[in-house]
Amino acid sequence: MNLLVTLLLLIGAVAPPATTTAPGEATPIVSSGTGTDSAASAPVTPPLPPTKVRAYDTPNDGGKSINLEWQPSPDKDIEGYLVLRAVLGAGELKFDSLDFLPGSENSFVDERADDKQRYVYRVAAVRSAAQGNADSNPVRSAPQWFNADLFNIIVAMAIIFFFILYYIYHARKGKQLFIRRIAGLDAVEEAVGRATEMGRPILFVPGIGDIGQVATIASLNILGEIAKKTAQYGTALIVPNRDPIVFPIAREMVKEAHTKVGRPDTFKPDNIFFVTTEQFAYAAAVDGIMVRDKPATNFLLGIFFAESLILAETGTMVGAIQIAGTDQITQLPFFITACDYTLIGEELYAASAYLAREPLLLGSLVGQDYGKMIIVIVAVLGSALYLLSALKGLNWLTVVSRILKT
Amino acid sequence: MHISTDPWIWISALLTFCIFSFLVKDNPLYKFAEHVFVGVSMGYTIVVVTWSTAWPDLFEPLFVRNFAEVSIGAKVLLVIPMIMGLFYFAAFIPKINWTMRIPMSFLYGYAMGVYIPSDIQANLLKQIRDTLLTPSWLTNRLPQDMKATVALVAHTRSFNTIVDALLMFIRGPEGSRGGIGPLIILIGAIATITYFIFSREHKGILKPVANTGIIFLMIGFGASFGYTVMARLSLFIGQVQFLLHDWLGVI
Amino acid sequence: MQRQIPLTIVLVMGIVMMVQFFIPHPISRSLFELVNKWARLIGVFALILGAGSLIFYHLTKIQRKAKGWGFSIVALTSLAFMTVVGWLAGPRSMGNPAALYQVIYANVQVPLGASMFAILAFYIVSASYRAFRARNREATILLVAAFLVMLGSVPLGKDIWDHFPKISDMLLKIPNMAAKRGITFGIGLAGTGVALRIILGIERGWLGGGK
Amino acid sequence: MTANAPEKKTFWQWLATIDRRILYLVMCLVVVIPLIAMLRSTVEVTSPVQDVFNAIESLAVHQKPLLVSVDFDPTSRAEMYPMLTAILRHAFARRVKVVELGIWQTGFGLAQRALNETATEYGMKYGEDYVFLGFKVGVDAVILGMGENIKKTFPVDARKIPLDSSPMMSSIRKLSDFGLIVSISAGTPGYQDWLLYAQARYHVRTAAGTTAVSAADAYPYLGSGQLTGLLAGMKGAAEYEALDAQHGFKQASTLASTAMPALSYAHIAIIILVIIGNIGFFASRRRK
Repeated sequence: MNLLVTLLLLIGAVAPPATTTAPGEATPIVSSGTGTDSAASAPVTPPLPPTKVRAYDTPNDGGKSINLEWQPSPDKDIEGYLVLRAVLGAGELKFDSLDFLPGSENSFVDERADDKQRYVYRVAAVRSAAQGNADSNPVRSAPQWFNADLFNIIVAMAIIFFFILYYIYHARKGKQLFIRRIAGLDAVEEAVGRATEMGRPILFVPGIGDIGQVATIASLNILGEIAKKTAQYGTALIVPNRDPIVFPIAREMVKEAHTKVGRPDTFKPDNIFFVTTEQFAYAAAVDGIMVRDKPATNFLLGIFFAESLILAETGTMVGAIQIAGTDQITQLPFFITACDYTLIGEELYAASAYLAREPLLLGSLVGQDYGKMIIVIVAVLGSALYLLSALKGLNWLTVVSRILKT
Repeated sequence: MHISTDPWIWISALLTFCIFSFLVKDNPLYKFAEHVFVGVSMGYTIVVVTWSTAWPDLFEPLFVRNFAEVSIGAKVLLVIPMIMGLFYFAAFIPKINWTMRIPMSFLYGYAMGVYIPSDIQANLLKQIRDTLLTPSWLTNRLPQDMKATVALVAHTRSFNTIVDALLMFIRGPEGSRGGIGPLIILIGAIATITYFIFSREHKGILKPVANTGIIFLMIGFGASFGYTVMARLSLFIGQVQFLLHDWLGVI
Repeated sequence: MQRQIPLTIVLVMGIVMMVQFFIPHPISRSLFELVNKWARLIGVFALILGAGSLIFYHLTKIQRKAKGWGFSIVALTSLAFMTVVGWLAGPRSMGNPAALYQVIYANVQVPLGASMFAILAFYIVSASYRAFRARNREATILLVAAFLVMLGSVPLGKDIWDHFPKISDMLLKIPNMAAKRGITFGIGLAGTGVALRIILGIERGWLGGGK
Repeated sequence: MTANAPEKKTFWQWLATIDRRILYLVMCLVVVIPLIAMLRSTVEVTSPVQDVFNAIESLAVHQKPLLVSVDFDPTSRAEMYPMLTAILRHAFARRVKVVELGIWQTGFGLAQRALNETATEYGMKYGEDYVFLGFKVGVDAVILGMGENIKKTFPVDARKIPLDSSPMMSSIRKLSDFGLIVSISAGTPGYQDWLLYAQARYHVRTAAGTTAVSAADAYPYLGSGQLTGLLAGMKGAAEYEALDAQHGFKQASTLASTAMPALSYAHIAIIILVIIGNIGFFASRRRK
């Protein structure tokens, strides 16, 4: 918005700047209508105006915006187009300059329209300080209630929701669902058992993400499952937090896990604590916990950035079993190299369902697998059709690409 | 050699050493730096949140400004999140501690609702579209690069030219994503997603496809690891330059 | 009650925010901004809770004279000093680099962060040394790809064989991209799955017991 | 950290399980020695770097001032700081007037340090030859404001001196008075904002310096001509330093040029260590 205010000021105060005017060259003065060069006495013929100047409300937006299109002026040697706007109302039209565009342009978006006003736009072809004008139809901007450009997202949402809900429904009816083994998740039991045998705590790091990120949510869900096991075995579970909103949820998760397995008395709220919001200060503190409390098992699950390797290497140094997982593709290589087990992207998201073995959750995993099949089909079939659009007569198939455009 | 006389530089330099000492083993210097770091960073966050959010957006309009400046409606709209925020402290009152789930559920619902459509937009539709083979690739890029490959093969003199021909075949000229590259990406992406199928045993046709996916994953992770090494080493070089240049002035 | 109210709030908020995405009308926009602001303001209270937890954690250590309690004093002193100095600086101090708490930030917090970050240069060495062993096919592929890209990214690699940068570029642009796409597809689908399960109240570990 | 093995390790086993502290020591030496010894590798100057250099040369010819925006913080100092000093040195050596500012608050200290360091070397006078505006929040508002009137956006500079009293600022009123903007940018906000608001709106030539990792994103702007030139990562900075040195500017800095060998050796060291580890691994396995 600031941009256009300044732009208006600029144009109101000085002549419209030619976009590529080199310093020292004269800029055309438009509004006066007379030539700047007094030596040139010959009258200047104005260039032919652009044609078919069409103004219309910008579709699929929140209002306050009008699109303008025109056919170029037949004169090829024009310096550019001046776009002006006048409010339709009582009295004479008073045009104000909006912008000066190079001659190659043939459209303009006015984002400073008032939804309450009707406007007429004028596009003037400019050459040697003379201009050929063409006016648009009257127009008014308006907000829309539905963004039709996003229709494809609704369709995609509907398909995915259908598969997930369908298999959840199936699961509810008691249909047996198969889920293959995921090594990193089978190791959770073993890792908890190891800590119990060694009499050492388990460290659970929920990452540095906030709850707007699904990996963090997934991590918290896994925390709930792990806390059930530690509550049963009476193993200490330490959860340092970086996000203040995640912190109370993590504490509730562990508390509820203790209640669920009937050991509410063993819940130690002090073991789930908040450290600091700063990424590396958090990493420094967690490193400290690792070397001083010597956990037998580290879970590094959630969103991690550069601190991924700081934590994973320190964990390796103290000889902990490490199960890591993140959806941050750039950090996965570090977990893979430094940890015993790594949950890659989707495996992390599926983990709580896998560990809880709750039919409804498993049902949604099955539904997602059908979603994957759809993706493969769309990618292969879409490619094939899109390639066919290279053939004569089939170029309407480019619609494939437009359907997926967001 | 000009050793710095700026006390702040000295503080920065000494703290840097404290942190690096952790590489040898945990020690009091590191513990000191770690605890300073935690305290200072949390204090800074508190101050920043105070002056950027809590004060200008909540406490000032709610308690300092009068009704002429902030309408009663606007104040009510501020009281609601305040009450929700205060529910967090119900955790300390056993009888009503369940109310702390109210702000949690608000934030959960908000976050997940916002997430779904943008996730589908950015992680599914856009990615699928970018993976599609395009007609311009088929009609221009591919024939051009194949011709170039054939030319390179025809003039093979050494191992280097064989590699050149191979590279031309796989990705076209340097810096581009031509050749059969887009096809490899399509196949690789499909193989990788097959690896993530959970509801079927990886047997039969799924097995070779999922294994191909693992190979792509490993190449990707290896390449990505190798690519990051330089950035991480630069960070250390930066710290050493700070010590040698700004602090000790030897370089 | 204890479960119904939170579940209803999640459901309603989830659906409202999903629908909001598709409505360009200014009313929808201002709703989004309002909810967003509420979320930020609720976050303020969560931060107070967090700060309380941090203070309590260290106070307990000091009180119990637990191992390393002296450092807890360091942490609490730094926290208190920084907060007081920052509060005294007043609301207009945010953009002023000369304010004392900004100077401390720039000369204490930032170098500490940079040093922690720089430690990665060492960890990346020990991680590569330990993990890059050609134990099996997968590990060997990982190792070779990493070597090729490392050699391709420094001038010395180019001096050894001028094809290293080209191969590195190809690996990053083609197979790496393919793997990223595959992972992203999975994340996209499963992320929506998790979000939907939360909104519908199927995944409700955070609610746990109670009626 | 494994407990001491009861039997003595063979040499091959030792190769496969070198203590991490030895690895760290090797790494440290490989990086620090080349830096102290100021080893330098020769670099070929690539054309985007040469373009930045030429643009500043032409500022000297046309007597136009240079605007430098410091858009990074100490985290990316290794890559970005040498670019900043190399460009400032070039400008001062050619007596180009420099205005510096930053849009990352955390970059303030480095921006100030670089300016003080280079200006003293060339005997530049504050207020006459260079000015440091400092830092201001709100990127687009700052840039657009400067496009209209710099003194309105920055009534006083970082030293709290009113701009009206700076002799050099009498002829610099708005962005379009600059001949070139250089944004040394490690992320967002950064050069993209300068392109969007300054280059596109006020038609001031804009060049950028970026980290090696994000250079790939910047190349398209170079191709489209929006960016006048580009320094990519430490290598870009080293190239610029080489240009400074070639033109005989005294005090040409060597931060990046000396870092390049350190970077190369460190990479090679990692590769050698991994190979040693594998030799030990396979040799000790065969013996079993």
